[in-house]
Amino acid sequence: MSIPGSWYLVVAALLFGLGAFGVLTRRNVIVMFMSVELMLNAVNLTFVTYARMLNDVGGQVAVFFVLVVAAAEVVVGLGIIVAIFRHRATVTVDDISSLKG
Amino acid sequence: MIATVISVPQLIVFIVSVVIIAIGGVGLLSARYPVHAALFLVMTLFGVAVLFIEEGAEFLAAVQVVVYAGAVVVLFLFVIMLLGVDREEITSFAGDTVRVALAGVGVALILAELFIVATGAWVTGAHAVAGKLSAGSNIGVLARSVFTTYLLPFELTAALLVIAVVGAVILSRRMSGVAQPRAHESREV
Amino acid sequence: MFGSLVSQLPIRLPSISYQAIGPELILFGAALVVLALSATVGRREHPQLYRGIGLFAAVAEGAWSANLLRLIDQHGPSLAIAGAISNDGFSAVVGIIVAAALVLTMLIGPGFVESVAGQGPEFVTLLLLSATGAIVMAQANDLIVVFLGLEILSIALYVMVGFRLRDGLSREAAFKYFILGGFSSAVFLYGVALVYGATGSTNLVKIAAFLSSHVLINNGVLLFGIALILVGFGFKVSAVPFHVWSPDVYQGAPTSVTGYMAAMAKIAAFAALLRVMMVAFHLQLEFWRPIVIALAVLSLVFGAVFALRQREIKRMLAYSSINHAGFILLGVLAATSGGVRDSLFYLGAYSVMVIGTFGLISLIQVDAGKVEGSLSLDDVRGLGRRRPAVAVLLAILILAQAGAPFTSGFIAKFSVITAVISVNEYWIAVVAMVTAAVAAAFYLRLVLALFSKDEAEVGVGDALYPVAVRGGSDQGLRLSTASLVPIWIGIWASVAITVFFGLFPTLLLDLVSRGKIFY
Amino acid sequence: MLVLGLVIGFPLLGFLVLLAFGKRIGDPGAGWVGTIAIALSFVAAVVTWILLLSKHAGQRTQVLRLFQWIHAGGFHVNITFRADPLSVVMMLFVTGVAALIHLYSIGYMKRDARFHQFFVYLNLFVFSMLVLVTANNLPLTFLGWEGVGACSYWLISFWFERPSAASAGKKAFIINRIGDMGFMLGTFLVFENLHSVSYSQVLPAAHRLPAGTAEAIALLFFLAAAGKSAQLPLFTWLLDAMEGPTPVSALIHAATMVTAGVYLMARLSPILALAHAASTTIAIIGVVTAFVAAMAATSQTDIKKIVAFSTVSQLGYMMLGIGTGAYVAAIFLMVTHAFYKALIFLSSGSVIHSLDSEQSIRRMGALAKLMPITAWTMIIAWLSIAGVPPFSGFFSKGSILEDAFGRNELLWVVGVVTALLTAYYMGRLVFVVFYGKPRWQEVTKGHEPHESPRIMTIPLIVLAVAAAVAGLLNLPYSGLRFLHNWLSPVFGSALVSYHLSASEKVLLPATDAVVALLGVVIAWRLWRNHSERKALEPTVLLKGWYLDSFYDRTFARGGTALAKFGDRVVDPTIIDGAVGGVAWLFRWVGGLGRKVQSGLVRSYLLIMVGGIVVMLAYVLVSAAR
Repeated sequence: MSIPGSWYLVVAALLFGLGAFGVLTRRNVIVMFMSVELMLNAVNLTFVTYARMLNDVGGQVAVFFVLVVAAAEVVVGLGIIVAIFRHRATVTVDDISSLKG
Repeated sequence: MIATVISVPQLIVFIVSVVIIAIGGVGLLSARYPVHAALFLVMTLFGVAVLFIEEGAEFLAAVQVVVYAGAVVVLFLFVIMLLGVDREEITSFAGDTVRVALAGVGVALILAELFIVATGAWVTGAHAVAGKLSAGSNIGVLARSVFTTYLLPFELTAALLVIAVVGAVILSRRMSGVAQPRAHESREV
Repeated sequence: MFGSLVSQLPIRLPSISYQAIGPELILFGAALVVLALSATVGRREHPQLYRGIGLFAAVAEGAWSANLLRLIDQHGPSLAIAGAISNDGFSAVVGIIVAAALVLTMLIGPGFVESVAGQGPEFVTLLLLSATGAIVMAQANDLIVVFLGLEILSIALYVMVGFRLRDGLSREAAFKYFILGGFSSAVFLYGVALVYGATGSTNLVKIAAFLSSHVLINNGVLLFGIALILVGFGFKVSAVPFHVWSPDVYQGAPTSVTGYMAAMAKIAAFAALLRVMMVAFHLQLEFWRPIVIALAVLSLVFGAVFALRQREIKRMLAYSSINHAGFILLGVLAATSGGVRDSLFYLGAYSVMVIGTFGLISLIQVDAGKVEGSLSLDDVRGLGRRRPAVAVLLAILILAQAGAPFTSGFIAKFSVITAVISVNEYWIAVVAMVTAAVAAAFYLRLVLALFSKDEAEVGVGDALYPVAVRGGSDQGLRLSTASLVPIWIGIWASVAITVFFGLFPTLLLDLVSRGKIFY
Repeated sequence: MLVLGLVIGFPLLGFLVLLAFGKRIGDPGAGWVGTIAIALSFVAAVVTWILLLSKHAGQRTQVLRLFQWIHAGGFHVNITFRADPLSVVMMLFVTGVAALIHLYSIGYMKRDARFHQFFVYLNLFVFSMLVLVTANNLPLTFLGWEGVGACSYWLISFWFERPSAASAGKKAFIINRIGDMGFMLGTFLVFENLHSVSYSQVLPAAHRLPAGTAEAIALLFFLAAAGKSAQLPLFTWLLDAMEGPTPVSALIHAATMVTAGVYLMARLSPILALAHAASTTIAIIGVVTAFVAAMAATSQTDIKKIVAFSTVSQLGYMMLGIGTGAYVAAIFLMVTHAFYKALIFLSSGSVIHSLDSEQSIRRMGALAKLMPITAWTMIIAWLSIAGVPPFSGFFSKGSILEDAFGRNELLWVVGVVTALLTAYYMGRLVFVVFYGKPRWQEVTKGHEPHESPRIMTIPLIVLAVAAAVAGLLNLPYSGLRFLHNWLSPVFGSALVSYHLSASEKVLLPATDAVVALLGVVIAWRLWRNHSERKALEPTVLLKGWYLDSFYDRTFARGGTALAKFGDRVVDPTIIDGAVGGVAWLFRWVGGLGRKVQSGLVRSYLLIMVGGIVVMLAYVLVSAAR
């Protein structure tokens, strides 16, 4: 007997929460961005778990697409971060707050 | 009692990988240096990959390691090194009461999720639609599905990657514009 | 063993309806052509060529969608490409609206953006690619396809928002949009995963079939998933409380991109939202309607009230767009075919006027030699004397946004309110009307400023952003005549369409009422 | 019915011509263009009337359909105009009075920097007003309703250099917004229940409305009407509206726009007839408004404020008529009121004009000899509004009071007391302004006030004649009730007729006449030689029962209480009015919005997460079965 799916789901949920917490609390934009990746991984784990529970390949295919999207996002996101750093020499998120009010 | 139901090796693998994920996740949250955070991220990704294998998604586990740990995290590290930002960050837990309240909110969120998940058997009755997972080798089934049911999304990823390339070109090309402030006249990349 | 046998069988590709994905192919193809040409012809030598190709593609896409609509009216709607997309009146109509928004932006946008960011094929390419994403979202019959369309659109928009890369405000806007967008994408995706777990599919029609034939004993996961999907859409359409990004991003983005973003992100996200909610979760209406009501009411109220205090015009319009989002949500919460129609009408009317509005604001900024990020009310004071044409056109578009009679804005507001009344939610109608009245106050304030007597108090905008401007070097932009002609054509077209459909809304109403969702 | 198109078309044409070429046409020319456009419109209205007159009484409803405007599912709205006895009456007096006031304005606005612009607005106003009264469906009426509101807003703040003019415009705008909500909701309710918004379909089908719905619709439309027609408690804007040029006050805030509410209620009489509770409410609000405003008018010192309160009071009478089912009487009063009130305003304008914009009656006096035409026309207007027989007011007010008596004696008593007050305060105005000792030397700095130019006095004379003889329209003798016979097919069974005994039929008009004369005599006794009597001008009335400052306090102070976070220095603009208070509250929340938008990404994330958490809590509640 293998491990029940709900255990994986709980792990995934916790991981998602950890990721969200990281985005909310970290000040370094790169680490914030990593935390978003953590959230995406939690989603992937959820997809794979459901795929197994449903005996359906759809969930795994979804993960495949999520990976592609994440890769594209990382490229553009890091590009933006590099651009900001080049001009402001900061990657601390609280410093990036000229637009307000 | 659990041990009687679930095979012990699987349980051990599960527990170990969850521990790895947990250390990685918490480490990512509390690392003082971005480089450490990146390494913790790799650790988490590995843990998740192991779980993938345990759930029969061998191909995805491989992709996870190769693409994520291999490419994405390397990109992160590259940027960290490029920018030279690997300095200590004041983590936000100290002296920031708002963020502590925020932490409470985050925890509430997670607990809410857990509550739902714990309420049990919600997948009852759902049938496999895209194709049986158990119908063959993991890669074969996946490929079959990608090229039939998910053909259009697969093709769409092409557009996504084109945008990523164009975006990267734009975002990096402008760098030269800064070195020479009058971008209109600077000839080429 | 049997399994390995099965996997040996040749893969049979599903039949691909090129007709149905024609709009995407045209736009994506044009983007590739532009890129390829730029590699051979030279990047900056022929800006008009790229714009011409883009414009041609946009028009062709609209024509294709119109033809598609005609065919669908004759032969009926269908699902295409293994059920991944829906070839129905709804997607064709949204295709036409997208084309309209794209054509106007092709006319107005490149001139401005390239005057700051240097000429090249990139802006046109990104416009075409992002519109591809919008079309995908409109057609998507699968949550995964919705997600991919969303990301195609969003990633292109992140880059476009940061297009004035030498300006700190633009970079900051891009970053904020990106990080908050990434977060909301993850949340959206989690919702998709939960819905998949609860129903066994990501295909909208299959989800609907499953939910109509099964009663879930424990529907927590499903509802959880729906809620998180709503969060994702709420972010994209900037509904309160997921609107926080929009004032900053609207202000920081290049002004003509702001107009495009306001239009296209709303068109695409509302199209997908309508389809997902109407097709997949129509049985769960009782569950999600209160959420949408809450989003709508909050957006209506806060969009209107927060704008009152703004002196920064682009931020004010950001709040106004939040208020507009609330109005469009009224059509969504009605969840009737009438509601769909009214939302589509609103989207069409709103897109045209918002692109024109921001085009005019771009012009004013260029005139004033302002940084694109900031334009305060004081800067436009007395504009009616200096540039009467600009001021009058802007006043028309602003009044249209306020819902003045004989503009399409009036019919739009009127029809969504009718939709919400038809489901007996009178109090929401009252709230909507009250906020429209409140909103009228700040629109009026802008119009009065345009025609007031006293001249501008100098330099308020500059004084506000000393740090941000440091990175940039906007020493007064100049537009060539070659760029100005299409810009004026675009602006006039936007005003003309707004007034025309205000006088003869029946034509547009007929069109959008053909936009029926197939399920 | 193409001629109906001309009635509406001429003002539109005038508006467009003036908009395009107004500046080039210049000072007197632009005024003449505007005047001629309206005059032609009046001629077309007369032709329309004659055409209808030639038809049989049952077929006097003609519809002009231009094109389909909105078509959405079952909801369609056409651009259709309607000529029926009611709208023809409205058309005739709107265009007639408007033409005279245009003529007058040529003289009054002479040498104003934006002379042509004034006529642009004025023509647009007349066009909107005609759309309002001739529209054949609720949305189109609403368009006209909004159009007159917008023109009124622009014209009130026409002299926007004065800050008070600008804020008065704003107040009018916002209070009318409250009313508009009633209009839209009422329209939606009508559509929901009767599946149409066209008068041709709604009015004959009104009896199908459930009683409760009819009450709701009637009250919602009355909310709209109360905003537009300045009934309690929404009348404060009309007093501030006097900041506009006097011709505007005469045309918009006396003769036409403010009566739009009365017209709307009359138009919807079949619905109103079903709503008994709503009708009673309307009657009570009407009579109370009439009384309260008349009391306030007795103490004002600004000549235009007196007339403005008088207008509110008269509008109250009209609403009383509407509430008691005396629609014809209400319309009759509306028409006669348009004549004499426009006259009063224009005469006041003539006085103000010759005294270099002085508006306080304390600095007038003994003008009768210097401005005989103005004085005499004002006196005719006074006798008309007072209800002295045989002037028009005697008949029109009399028929309102008669039906009020039939409905409830108490309504009648209040109405009669108000009539006494009316005769008195107008008498006060006449005596203080035109008789007694001259007190204007300070204002005019030596030179003597003189009669206004002919272009201004001709409209006065025409209106004076009309005010004097308009009673002929509807004499209370069976064969001579022209207006009644003309209008009764429109109202049909909605029109209530009370049976009065023979003695009552004699006593009631006699009481009216006696009361009117009594008021005249009292005014003569008290004010012939006085310009100031503190005892008779209590501050509470001078301040309009403190209603405005009551709004100030409740709204503004209420807002302040909300913001009692140590902020003791109250922004002086807060005490600027009820509107100021609400606006301040909005500003405060708006400021909150600016605080929320701190620019910090993590705060934004926090807000979003907060939203998600609330949503998930809702999920937990819904999911737990």
